[in-house]
Amino acid sequence: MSVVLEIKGLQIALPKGADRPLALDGLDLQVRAGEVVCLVGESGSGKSLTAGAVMRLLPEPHVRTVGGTITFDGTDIVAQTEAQMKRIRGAQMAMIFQEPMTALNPQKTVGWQLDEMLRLHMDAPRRDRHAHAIAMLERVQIPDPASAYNAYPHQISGGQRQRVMIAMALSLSPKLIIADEPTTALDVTTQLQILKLIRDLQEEEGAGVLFITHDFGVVAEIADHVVVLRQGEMVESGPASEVLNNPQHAYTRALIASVPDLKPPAPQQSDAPIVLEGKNLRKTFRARGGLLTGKRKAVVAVNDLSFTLRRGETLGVVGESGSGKTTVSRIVTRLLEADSGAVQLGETDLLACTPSQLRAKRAEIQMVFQDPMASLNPRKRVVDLIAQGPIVHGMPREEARAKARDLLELVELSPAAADRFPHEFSGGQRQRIGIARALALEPKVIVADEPVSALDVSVQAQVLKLLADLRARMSLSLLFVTHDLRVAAQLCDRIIVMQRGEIVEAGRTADVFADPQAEYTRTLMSSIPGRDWTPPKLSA
Amino acid sequence: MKLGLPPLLIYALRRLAQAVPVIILIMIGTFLLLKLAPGDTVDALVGDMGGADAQFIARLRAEYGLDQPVYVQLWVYMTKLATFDFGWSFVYEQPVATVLWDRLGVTLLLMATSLSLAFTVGIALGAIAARRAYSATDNVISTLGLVFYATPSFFLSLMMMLVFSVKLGWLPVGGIKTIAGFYTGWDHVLDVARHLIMPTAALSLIYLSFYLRLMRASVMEVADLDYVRTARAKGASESRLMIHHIMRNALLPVVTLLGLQFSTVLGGSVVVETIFTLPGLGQLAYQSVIQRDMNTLMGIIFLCSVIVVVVNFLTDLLYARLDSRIELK
Amino acid sequence: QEVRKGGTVIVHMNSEQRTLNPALRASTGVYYISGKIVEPLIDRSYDGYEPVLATEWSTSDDGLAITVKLREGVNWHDGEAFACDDVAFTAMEMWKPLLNYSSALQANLESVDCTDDLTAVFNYSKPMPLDLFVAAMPDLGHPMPKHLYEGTDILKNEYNTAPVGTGPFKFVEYERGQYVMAVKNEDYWREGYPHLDRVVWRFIRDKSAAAAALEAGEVHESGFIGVSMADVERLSNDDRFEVGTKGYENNVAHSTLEFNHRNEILANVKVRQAMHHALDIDFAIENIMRGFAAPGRGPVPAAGGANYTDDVPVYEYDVEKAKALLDEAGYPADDNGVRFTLRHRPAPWGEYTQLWGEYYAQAMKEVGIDVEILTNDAPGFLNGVYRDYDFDTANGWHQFRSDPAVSTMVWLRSGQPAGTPWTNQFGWQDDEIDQMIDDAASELDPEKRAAMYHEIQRKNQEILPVMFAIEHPFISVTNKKLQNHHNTPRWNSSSWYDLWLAE
Amino acid sequence: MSLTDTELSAPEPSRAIVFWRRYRRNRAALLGLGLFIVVLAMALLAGVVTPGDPLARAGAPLTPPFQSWETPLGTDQLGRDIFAGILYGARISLLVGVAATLVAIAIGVVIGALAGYFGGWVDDLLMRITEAFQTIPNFVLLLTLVAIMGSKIEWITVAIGIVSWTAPARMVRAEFMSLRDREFVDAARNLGVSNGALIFREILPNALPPIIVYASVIMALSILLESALAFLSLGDPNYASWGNMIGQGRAVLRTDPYCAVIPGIVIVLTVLSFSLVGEGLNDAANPRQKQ
Ligand SMILES: Nc1ncnc2c1ncn2[C@@H]1O[C@H](COP(=O)(O)OP(=O)(O)OP(=O)(O)O)[C@@H](O)[C@H]1O
Ligand SMILES: Nc1ncnc2c1ncn2[C@@H]1O[C@H](COP(=O)(O)OP(=O)(O)OP(=O)(O)O)[C@@H](O)[C@H]1O
Ligand SMILES: [Mg+2]
Ligand SMILES: [Mg+2]
Repeated sequence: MSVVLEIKGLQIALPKGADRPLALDGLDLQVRAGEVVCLVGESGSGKSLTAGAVMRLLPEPHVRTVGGTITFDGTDIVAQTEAQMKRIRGAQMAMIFQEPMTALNPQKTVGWQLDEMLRLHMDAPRRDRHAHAIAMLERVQIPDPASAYNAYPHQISGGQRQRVMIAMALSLSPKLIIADEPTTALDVTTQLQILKLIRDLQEEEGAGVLFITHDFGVVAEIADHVVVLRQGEMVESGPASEVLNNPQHAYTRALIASVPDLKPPAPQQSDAPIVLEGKNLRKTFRARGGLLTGKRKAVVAVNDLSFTLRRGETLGVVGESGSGKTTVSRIVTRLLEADSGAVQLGETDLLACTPSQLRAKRAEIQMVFQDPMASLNPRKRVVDLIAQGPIVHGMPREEARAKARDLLELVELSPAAADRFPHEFSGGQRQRIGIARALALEPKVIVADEPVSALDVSVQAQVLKLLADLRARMSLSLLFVTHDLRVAAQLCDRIIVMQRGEIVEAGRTADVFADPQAEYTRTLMSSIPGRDWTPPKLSA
Repeated sequence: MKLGLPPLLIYALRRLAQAVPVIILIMIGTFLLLKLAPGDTVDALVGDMGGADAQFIARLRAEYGLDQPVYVQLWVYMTKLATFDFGWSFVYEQPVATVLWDRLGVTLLLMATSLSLAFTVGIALGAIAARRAYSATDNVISTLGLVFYATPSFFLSLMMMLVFSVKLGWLPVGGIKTIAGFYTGWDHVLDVARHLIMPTAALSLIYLSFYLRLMRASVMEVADLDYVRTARAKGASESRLMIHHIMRNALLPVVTLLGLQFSTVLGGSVVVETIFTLPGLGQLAYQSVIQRDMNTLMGIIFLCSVIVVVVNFLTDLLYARLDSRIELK
Repeated sequence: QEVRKGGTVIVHMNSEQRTLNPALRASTGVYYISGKIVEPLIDRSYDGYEPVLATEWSTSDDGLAITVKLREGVNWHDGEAFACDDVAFTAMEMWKPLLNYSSALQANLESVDCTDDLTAVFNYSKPMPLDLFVAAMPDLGHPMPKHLYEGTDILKNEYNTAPVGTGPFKFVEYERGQYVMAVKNEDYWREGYPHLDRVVWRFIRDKSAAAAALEAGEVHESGFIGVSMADVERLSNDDRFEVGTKGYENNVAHSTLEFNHRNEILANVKVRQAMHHALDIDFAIENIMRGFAAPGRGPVPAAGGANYTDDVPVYEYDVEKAKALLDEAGYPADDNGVRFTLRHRPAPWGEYTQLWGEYYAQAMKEVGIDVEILTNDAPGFLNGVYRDYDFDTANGWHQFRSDPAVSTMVWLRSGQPAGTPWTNQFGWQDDEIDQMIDDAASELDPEKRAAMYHEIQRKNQEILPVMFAIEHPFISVTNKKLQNHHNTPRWNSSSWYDLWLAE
Repeated sequence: MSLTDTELSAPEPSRAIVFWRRYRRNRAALLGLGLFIVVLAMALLAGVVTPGDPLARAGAPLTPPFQSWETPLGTDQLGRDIFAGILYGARISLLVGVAATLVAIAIGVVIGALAGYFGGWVDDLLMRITEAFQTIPNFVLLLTLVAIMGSKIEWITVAIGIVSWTAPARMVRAEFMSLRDREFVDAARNLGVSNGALIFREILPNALPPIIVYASVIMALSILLESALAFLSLGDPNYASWGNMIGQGRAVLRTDPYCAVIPGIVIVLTVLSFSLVGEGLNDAANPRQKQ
């Protein structure tokens, strides 16, 4: 098979003052026709810049290619003029971006944007172009292509938007398709459909695909060939099966070792006392906005939901986006007022507390949030962030600070961190700070809403491990919200599966994974990317 | 919706319902505020006349109802206003409606021309500056914008008048038309246009910089967005990007400002109208304040509120027209 | 030079006159416009009184009835004939109840009888001196057409802003905020007049803009000091213009300094005298009035004719003397050189009044008097000074209207009703002066009367209840193309029937 | 080879230094800062360079500039030294600018914070009031306020503040609306922090930076408003102010233009300096990749 894209010794320079001088230092890579090459690596490793260099869309001059060659279909990309590049872009190499919402112009119809691609590169009358566009929409399996053609991006769903992007990218049968994390923003079920679609179409067209991702599950699902990047350096490259099952480089091994296993741990029999109980919780978001703000229908976010959480236990709440997971976690901590129901925390019903009772009670139930940056007040020093809770609950200032320093050690951060500001930490470190803050009040229950989904796999693994350790050591009860079934499998004793605000299935994790009862759970399970691949047990 | 009215009408009615309390608030507030001021219309009138005897002053005050308690005056005023009766201007000896009607045209003309000039030139220059960000062109445009912005309108007006009317004799000193010129048809239009050049320039140069700066920032922001990158990845040229993908999106925040700016411009026109003797609402408002011409000032404020509400409504429609995400359905 | 017929004269006015009915509002601003459209019964000329709509006037022996013969063959602009009914109606319905200043004058008017179409008899309940009646007529004697006013709400009648008169020019239109226009009355009773086709009054509030308009030839005349004093001086050196004070003999003004005698410091005559010594009047005349003024000599200006004298005490500029007087009065300077602080209200009547106020503050500081200036707009000022008495000193200008009895004496006479602007609201009360004023007003022998006013003038200068610091006539800047201008003592208020415009 | 993430990176330079570095890159902003420092120096040194009362007669009236050492920029109609007026005027302008801005921001922050934080009817009510203030032409409102309170400099300052608070209120409200849903606010609330502390200790410090940048705009506008008032003879004549100088110089504009032109240029430069500094702060606070 012919080589579509060949990158040799690619170097990309960053502007002065960036975290490193070269964003990319010596990348070699080949994409053949009909092949999917996955470029994997953690955040900031230079994946997107590689794509930018190939398309010649780097934000020049401050980020620019300074070394190496990029040969596309026999032409030297680096040497092309801008006019020549314009002819190549879109027609011969096309790109699919991560965020289908923002990658489409909100002010133009889907059809217009599809047509723009054709108009730019095809010398065909309007009617032919229209027919071609409709045909493309059909190929990406959009229901009712004719109406989708006239729709604005906001009028179709996220998955459909990504399909439109794919249709656009494929519409001129390019030789190379670059997909930069095309499914990261999508639900698992949709993600799998899109991956399948890309695979199918690419096989039909015989195009080469450079697929960028950080998710080894996705790699396992789609890749023929894998290239691993770390901080701009290529650490490993090889056929997918090789790299996934028998990684050579220590970094790759560590990464793969961090991928959570789909096999839940052996269930522990628990008859510990119940610490938290949700009873018939209900929350409806009323219709708001109107003509100019875009009318929304009333949403039943949580409907008649009940659960129990025992001491020392982790209860997972899983489900797709919009299923009501976050709403549950916010009702339980009473950051959101429920319409009805009760949250029994020990003897008290949290939802019936007066504001002052509630404030006292809050010490017993704490939260860890999803976005480690957003959940830390950027204007406060770490020590104050952690000490804030105890101080509010009456602990003398100095004592609270001393305690905060102790807690830093507990979450494996150096005490030197105490006097810094949140922005000086990496994502994983910030999440540790968040955990330390939650622990500072010595709560009985910790509610964690997607605490690791913003983190890279390796960091994710550490944070999960830390949580598991702490839970065991302090006999904490954890209400753990996640959309990632791999994570749920690893950490949770029991899970509840939510769909449209209701529980469709609940039970011990091992049981649910082994034998899902509900149709919806089954779909979820089968959509986990790379579900057939079991990360090899490696010693890092 | 249930009534089966067209959505635009429903929307208009809802906006009206929202605007009414605001306008009532404004009217009551202004009325009470003016009552706090020392002296009343009669003082101003007597001052204008060069004095009057005591009975005359008392008679006038009774005639105008100024001897009644404030709440009675307010009640009388508001009930009249409810029937769109603006009352009588004791200073102009005319119904307020007539006084306002005479001035409205000039002000609307002045504001419309200066705002549209400021808007179009501002966004054009802003877009150019943004596309050549940090270049010499950008520096010149941005700095000039700031200099105009920093120049007090009266200073600018006086300097222009000195140069273009007195020294060069190109443009008339003030007024809205050549008095006793008796132009008709196109000559009249041309004559009015000549009179409006300097005031329009003075007003628009100041507001131009708002649009310029906002547009520049907006274009720079939009130019970094994903869909622009998408279009570029399609092989679109820079001009195509600008026209089809950047401009329209970048215009949105600028359009919002257009609505908000309207009442500020009316305030700004006080000075410009005074210097160029344009018989507009701005000057009238100033005169009404210092003459304590309650009814006229209240009328102006009312009219202004209505204009602002209408303009905001129109900008919302324009916004909805420009932004496909917003639907009136 | 031969009279050229036709042409449009454009006149600058600083502020707009909203009502144009001189029978409802006595004010020079109104006459400036209405004088060309609505004629009075009698006008003033340099030779005395001139018959206009009245041809003869006489009084009964008891002074209770004044008979006025009216001009024949005069028509209102709408074609109706002018007749006695109009005079009777206007006098009873407007002059007596509605016209400022006139209400007091006509308080005793009982009725006006028309013995025939052209003879009006004014009946008074108390004797009305004919001289006073005649002297008032140029300003307070404008008849209006009865047929347009009868049965209407007079104050809201539409013709108040679109006057119908008998004058040489017919009202055409009033564009608010812009101009008033009048055209030649072809049916004017003075044969062969007027010369002009059209008169336009253009409102330009900004004085610099007004000067620019004069220079650009966009206006021909600006009266009542319509441009800044600096521009007055500048244009007086410009060949294209005549700049002068002729035609204002009836309207001279004093730039004053007014004391609130309720303040015990100012109640001290030495303090007032010291303050006068501290003011460099010549400096002010030179720099603020640009030389178009003279030092004031008390309540009667030089234009006051026989009633005026310059044989009065004067206060030369002498800072040391001022300081000494203040020490003497018991107000020594403290460590910061400050003796006391005064709150001063300058009248907001524009440039030179404001400068005069600031100059006063500046000059007082030299002798250790701190002056805090309180700026307000017109109603705020009038209220602060004349109703609330919330001031220590104030300054402004005050017009002298040909006779002290009907003008400046109200500044000295006690017992003025509160809240009436331009009257004695200063807390000044002096029985001797009150007596002198009353005596002078009722004295019939002109010579004796003049002597009495000289005495009041001297007394005022001695004890300074009010400081008549500077006297200045008004100034007109006139384009030299205008001919026959400023040829009567109240020219700007007159009818301009003989005015013409050279090429 | 370790993947642990627990080592700390080297401490970063303080925010202020980073901020200054970013600010320094913008040449126009540096120019603005320079101008601003000059104005500040003028205000501070006014009493030293030109001691005495700036309103006192200092020489023959209407001496043109560069004629005498006593009055380097000439004198006005009453013989007051224009140079001294410019220096003391800087004081008044800065004072009016700063104080009016503080008033505007104080009102704006309270209204915006309450509306943005509580939402619902509080927001509705406060926003209606804000709209009302926005609908009335601000200069007309200013004239009315000055008509009521008179032209004392203190009142003028307060009045300017009163007509300028709506924009900061809206900004604060918008910031609060976006910040109140941020996780760190939830985190603090979850710790049991009260509403008051949430508003003023947690959210406000984060909402302030754009407001502080905007302050330069209000300051510039305040100076312009003060000068426009003075131009209409509604300034406070007890102080030398640039606006007063222009207002009075206007009368002699044709014969002695320097009386109005010198303070006019000074106003332009001062307002320009505020605007440039504001733009610089804005750019430094929201660095763009380009540049
Ligand atoms: N325009 C730019 N200016 C300066 N530095 C940049 C720019 N774009 C990227 N970088 C830096 O280059 C490095 C690589 O960035 P890149 O976007 O390629 O990462 P990535 O692998 O795609 O990460 P992610 O998974 O988060 O998308 C990062 O350290 C980033 O900070
Ligand atoms: N403040 C709100 N106003 C209106 N609707 C809301 C609000 N918050 C959430 N919803 C709606 O409630 C439903 C449940 O939302 P929730 O955030 O709990 O979902 P989730 O399961 O956490 O999803 P995700 O995985 O995307 O975080 C969604 O349909 C959402 O649109
Ligand atoms: Mg990336
Ligand atoms: Mg969620």
